[in-house]
Amino acid sequence: MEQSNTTPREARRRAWPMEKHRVEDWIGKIYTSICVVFLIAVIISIVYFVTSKGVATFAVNGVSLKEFFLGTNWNPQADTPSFGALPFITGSFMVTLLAALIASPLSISAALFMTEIVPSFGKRILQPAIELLSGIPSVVYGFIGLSVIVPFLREHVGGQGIGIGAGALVLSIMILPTITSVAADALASLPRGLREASYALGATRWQTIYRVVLPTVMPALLTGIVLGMARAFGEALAVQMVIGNSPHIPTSLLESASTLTSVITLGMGNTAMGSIQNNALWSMALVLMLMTFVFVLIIRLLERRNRL
Amino acid sequence: ACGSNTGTTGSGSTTGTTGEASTGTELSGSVLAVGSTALQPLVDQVAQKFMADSKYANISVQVQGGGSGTGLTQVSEGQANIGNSDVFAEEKLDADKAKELVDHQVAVVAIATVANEAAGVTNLTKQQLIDIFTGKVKNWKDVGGKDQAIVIVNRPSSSGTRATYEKFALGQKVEDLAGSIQEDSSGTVKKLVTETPGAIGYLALSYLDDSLKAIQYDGVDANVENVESGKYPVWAYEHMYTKGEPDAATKALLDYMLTDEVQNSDVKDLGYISISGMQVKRDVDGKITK
Amino acid sequence: MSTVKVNHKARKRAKVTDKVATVLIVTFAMAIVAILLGLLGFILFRGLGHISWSFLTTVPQTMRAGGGIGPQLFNSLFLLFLTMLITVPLGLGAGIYMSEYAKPGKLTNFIRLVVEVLSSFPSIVIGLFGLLLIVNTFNLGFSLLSGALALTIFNLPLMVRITEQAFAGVPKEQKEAGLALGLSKWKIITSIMLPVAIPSLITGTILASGRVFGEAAALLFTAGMSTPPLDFSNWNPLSPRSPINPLRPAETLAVYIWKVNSEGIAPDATQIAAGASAVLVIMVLIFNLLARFLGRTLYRYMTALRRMS
Amino acid sequence: MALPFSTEDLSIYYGEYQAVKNISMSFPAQSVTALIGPSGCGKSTFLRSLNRMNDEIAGSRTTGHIWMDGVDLTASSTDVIKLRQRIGMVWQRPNPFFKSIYENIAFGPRYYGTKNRKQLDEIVESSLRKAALWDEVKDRLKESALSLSGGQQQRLCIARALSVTPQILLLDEPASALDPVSTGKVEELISELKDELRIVIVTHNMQQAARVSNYTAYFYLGKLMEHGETDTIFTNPTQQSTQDYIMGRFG
Amino acid sequence: MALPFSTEDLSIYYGEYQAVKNISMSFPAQSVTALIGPSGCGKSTFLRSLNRMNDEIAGSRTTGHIWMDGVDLTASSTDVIKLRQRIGMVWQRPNPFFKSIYENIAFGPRYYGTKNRKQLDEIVESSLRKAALWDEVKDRLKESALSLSGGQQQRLCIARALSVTPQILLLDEPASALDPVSTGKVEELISELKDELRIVIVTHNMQQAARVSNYTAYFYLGKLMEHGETDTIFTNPTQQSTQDYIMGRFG
Ligand SMILES: Nc1ncnc2c1ncn2[C@@H]1O[C@H](COP(=O)(O)OP(=O)(O)OP(=O)(O)O)[C@@H](O)[C@H]1O
Ligand SMILES: Nc1ncnc2c1ncn2[C@@H]1O[C@H](COP(=O)(O)OP(=O)(O)OP(=O)(O)O)[C@@H](O)[C@H]1O
Ligand SMILES: [Mg+2]
Ligand SMILES: [Mg+2]
Ligand SMILES: O=P([O-])([O-])[O-]
Repeated sequence: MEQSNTTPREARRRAWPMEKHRVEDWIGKIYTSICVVFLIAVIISIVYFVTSKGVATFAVNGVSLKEFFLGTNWNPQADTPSFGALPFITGSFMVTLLAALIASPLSISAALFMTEIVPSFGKRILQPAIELLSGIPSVVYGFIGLSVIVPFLREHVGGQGIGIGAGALVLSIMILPTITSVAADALASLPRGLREASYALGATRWQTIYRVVLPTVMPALLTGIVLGMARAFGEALAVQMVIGNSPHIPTSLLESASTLTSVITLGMGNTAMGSIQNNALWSMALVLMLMTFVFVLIIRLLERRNRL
Repeated sequence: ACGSNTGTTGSGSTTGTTGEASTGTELSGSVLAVGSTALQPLVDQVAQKFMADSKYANISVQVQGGGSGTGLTQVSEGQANIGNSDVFAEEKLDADKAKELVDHQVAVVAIATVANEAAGVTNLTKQQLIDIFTGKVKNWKDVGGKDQAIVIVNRPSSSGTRATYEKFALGQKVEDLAGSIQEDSSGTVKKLVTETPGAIGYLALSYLDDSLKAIQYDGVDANVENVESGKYPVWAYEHMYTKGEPDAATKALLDYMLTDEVQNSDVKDLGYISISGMQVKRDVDGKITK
Repeated sequence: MSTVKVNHKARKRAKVTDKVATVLIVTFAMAIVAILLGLLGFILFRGLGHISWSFLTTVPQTMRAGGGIGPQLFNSLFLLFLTMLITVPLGLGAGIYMSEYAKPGKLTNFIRLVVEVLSSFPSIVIGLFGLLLIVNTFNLGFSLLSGALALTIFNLPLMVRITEQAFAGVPKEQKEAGLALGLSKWKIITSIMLPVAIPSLITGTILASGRVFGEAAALLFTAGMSTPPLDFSNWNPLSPRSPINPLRPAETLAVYIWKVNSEGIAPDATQIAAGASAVLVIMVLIFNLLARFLGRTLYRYMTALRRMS
Repeated sequence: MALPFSTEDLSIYYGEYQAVKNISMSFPAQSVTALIGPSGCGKSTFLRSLNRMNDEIAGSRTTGHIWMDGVDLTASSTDVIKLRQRIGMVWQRPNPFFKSIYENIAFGPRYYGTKNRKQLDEIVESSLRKAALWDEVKDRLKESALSLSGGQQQRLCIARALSVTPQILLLDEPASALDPVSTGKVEELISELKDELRIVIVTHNMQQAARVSNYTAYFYLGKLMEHGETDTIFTNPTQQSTQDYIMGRFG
Repeated sequence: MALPFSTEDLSIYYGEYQAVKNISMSFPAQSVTALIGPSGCGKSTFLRSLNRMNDEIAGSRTTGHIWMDGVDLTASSTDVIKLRQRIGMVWQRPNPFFKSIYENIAFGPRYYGTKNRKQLDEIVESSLRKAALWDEVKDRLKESALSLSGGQQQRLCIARALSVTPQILLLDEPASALDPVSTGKVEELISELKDELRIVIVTHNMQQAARVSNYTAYFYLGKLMEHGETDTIFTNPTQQSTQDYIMGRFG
């Protein structure tokens, strides 16, 4: 349709931009919407799938909720099997809390170091270092846990080396980067004027940090910690290698114990799909998923407080 | 043997259709074997040899781990051609599902009790083992060893190795005791028993070396001759299940597994015991026949 | 005017506290550096000795010593490539939607929630989901493609977040300038914002690659734990022996480390695990350096004074 | 080309807050209208609404009408993209694209369908000439726009706005971040351009308003307090508040 | 209390870039000195250096001297924390702590060791009174400082600066983000405070400088171009550039 310079062509030239941008915006909207729909479809199918399998233990196999959540005896292979998952739930919470307890002061210090104390060095050395830490695969962490942390604990602290303590140590290193980066972001985004105002009053650096900076970013710090905890809660391979996997609530940090993830990793491949033993593992995956939701909701609440 | 063609529709597994004519030379197709991690190295190695054989050049074999439970589920649901398992299908699956599966026993694996040096024992009786694994005895000195606390290193309760050990060494199921360690893999069990003072565990013979010695069971050494002759009872078959009769390509692989060439070299090299050398047989219920 | 009385004792105490706190913070921060150096040192010290050209290129051995990690290394890289091939367009699209199209409201909030939940999901659960849905229901078998799809689920939220942040980082004025010129939104996104966002997109993507590269739990049940004998002269993607056949199973480096650690019976299993771990960490290190370098170069290229048209 | 351009009863809200209150005013052709008033009085908001840029701000809402050539621009059926091609805009801080000088100017015309290289070259040259920037950059068209000084960048942005031949140009404090020399150049440019198109300029600098504009509108707390010929407003304002502001008593 | 306060040959660098060039000037007691000049000429930088707040900016470097009571404040031995208690500062944008109104004021005194609740209450009240804010907030001292309006927040910041009884107060465009009424209040406040302390104020508003200051210093490109009594500078500047700037020819 190569026409010479006549009115129709002029008209088309006038009309074309409109057409073109409409088409473009269409393409953009459709393409991005498809991506988002895919994202939502994935999560919905995972949720549906885990829920339907996880609920089967109770609906199909008739295990009582009370036994599952409050029972302390886990023995699915026995002739009269029992499905008390409390030891795993306790174990998961214990390693998670401990890991957060160890990692938080370290991470927040690192973030303060990067933003308040030596920003140049922090940005150039510490931040890349921490990012690198987050890139180390969990199998490698497990390997290190088993070859360094476990023997160390066994020889210098006592017990079998294996246990909640070793698991928490491994996890705490794994969640360092998460907490640090959230905390550093929060600190960096504080209005500059706040610190200046405090310094201008003659407050020392620590007074500024402790009384002005930290209280202001507290919700964001908690967000980072909860985010780290969510990661610790869901980590499987590394924990499973060092925690010992005994299905009992341990009496000491140096005694073999289990987490939800470790028992899933241990049992999933060795049980047949659809069997009660297998379904019980899916119920634990369901608990894991619900906990993920809880963590995210807590983060949401914290963020809302942060915005005020 | 390939006429029935039951089951085996599914992932990555077109059946050996051209083999229907079964001249044996024109075989093609792909075989997926999934399951036991204990059996995986053997099947893997044999499969590679199998595929390198010009006769079977058009057959491609995939071997996956995932555990005995996964293997049995996958084969029973038609997702895999072969389900590798350390245990009889009846022990994992519902009876009616297990009935559909055909058992192919390809090797025997023997399991030995192992203990850390600090234990100071070389022989344990069945009763002593029961006492240890049920937590009645907590110190090695009570079973003739040194004054050293016992640390149990178990396999997880769903493990085939553990099921075999409980059935034939202890004669009963035991619970996971508080403070006992459960490890998913033989490698980790070996590492922990070697390193942890007073630890006791059990391993397939193939994992034993100078760093870790087997303990006698009721005075019997855990070794190949004793297993073959039936003197040492802690052993089990390695199974390769098919759903119904195998298709041509799968059958070719299963037959290949049982050739002397495989049984006398790969099976032995990898620390299993050849099925052909066994002087005793055992059924699902553990009944022994000569 | 009454002046505030300066309590000199309190001031002195404040100063001492300040010093102590500073020392503590610095110590903790240095502890992290020490941990990192310790980790790296340990992994490299144990593993470097075992790394050689033949280790990197030959096939593994089950029984004998001297096995390599050639196929695993290739699988890891190829799987990463496949994953990124799927993740990047999807993540980019969803991220752009979130940052440019989504109106704040219930739906957007819900999507953010979804992204967050998905990104803190235990990867083992995603692996199992992959086994049932991708491997079995979609009939893709234990294959590179299954693995890539599982990793996509695992990586997508991260990619969405990276995209969102990269676009949020583009100065608002750029967008306004485009709007005022009468450009369509999509044109502004692709021609004005994307070039500015690309450096941080690249950096973020490469860092995410590091995570994908080291993932094992999600792959045990999807990409599988074995590799068929590969024929590196066969590049027909449909042939079962071809290294680039997306429907073949593939054991990655991380999965192999896990397997060797747990079940390895070769006499040099420990050294192989150590060597492979070192390779894995070195790869992650390379990714990091590459991300930094590319990010910086691209940033210079996009904004630098010497930029050519 | 003297199509009428005016607002009628225009109000703009941010959520509940009404930033611009029922403003009716018209912008005569071939003239510069200056909007003045203290910080936060709604000048920028009003200006941005004229080419519907305010639509992009989440939570903003407009009532009333903007008439151009007899068409109501606030109608939802208006093709805003086409509209914005006809009404150009320049901000306080120069915002060149992160591209070469040439690309900054050629981008718009190319998008509107001019693919011919020679034509593009012509547009680039004439736009830059109009913005009094040609001589300074003609040898470095391939360099990044960011390599220019602030004042040059601002003139580049004006050239970019001119490249798609708008009929109206909106300027939001275009000189307030510039040095004296650049300020002078931009003011000169405005005076020249007004022969070709209508200009609306927001400024904080009373002297600047007095120098460049023909009409001045004084905004206070979202309301249009006074509007008229610049000379009248500056010498003889009717409102006390206008006088206070002009005299620098606040703001 | 009329201790001398002056700078001598003060230069400030950001990396290689010299933002403030060899400035020597003194600040007479009981008076307000206004710093004026176009954007980017170094006013804020100079002001911030007077209480060593510029130390907090990585990469900044100072040469020359600041004399206070015969002591060189730029000496590394100076206790900057004590120094800052004596020289207060307020910025353009109000920056209250994310705390209650009461806590904002009590923060400083408490850190100087005043723990006694009654004394603190007194300081809070007197500081707020001086900042002409007491009546507006006395019933809501426990509320968040962020709930105040912009103008109130700014006066709160002034009250906070006063709470530690400084001898010198530095103000960086304290009213430029405020509405006319608040601006008036802040200017009034400045006039009242100058009887008690020395004030240095940066402003963009010439009329404001004329209204509140006794002395004016005109900065241009980092240099002190002219410094003298405000009346003289505004009516009879010696430099052309000063006159241009004051007359609004640029900036
Ligand atoms: N995006 C927004 N959301 C909510 N309120 C806004 C937004 N933008 C501006 N406002 C408010 O609307 C009012 C008018 O703002 P506007 O920017 O139009 O003022 P202005 O006259 O241009 O001021 P200035 O001279 O400082 O540029 C102000 O009170 C401002 O706080
Ligand atoms: N933190 C910094 N790092 C580098 N350069 C800076 C920094 N702060 C200011 N400058 C530069 O120093 C010069 C003086 O800045 P300063 O803020 O003192 O100017 P000003 O006179 O206060 O301007 P305004 O009236 O816009 O506030 C400017 O060129 C500015 O770009
Ligand atoms: Mg404005
Ligand atoms: Mg300033
Ligand atoms: O081979 P296992 O079933 O003991 O893992």
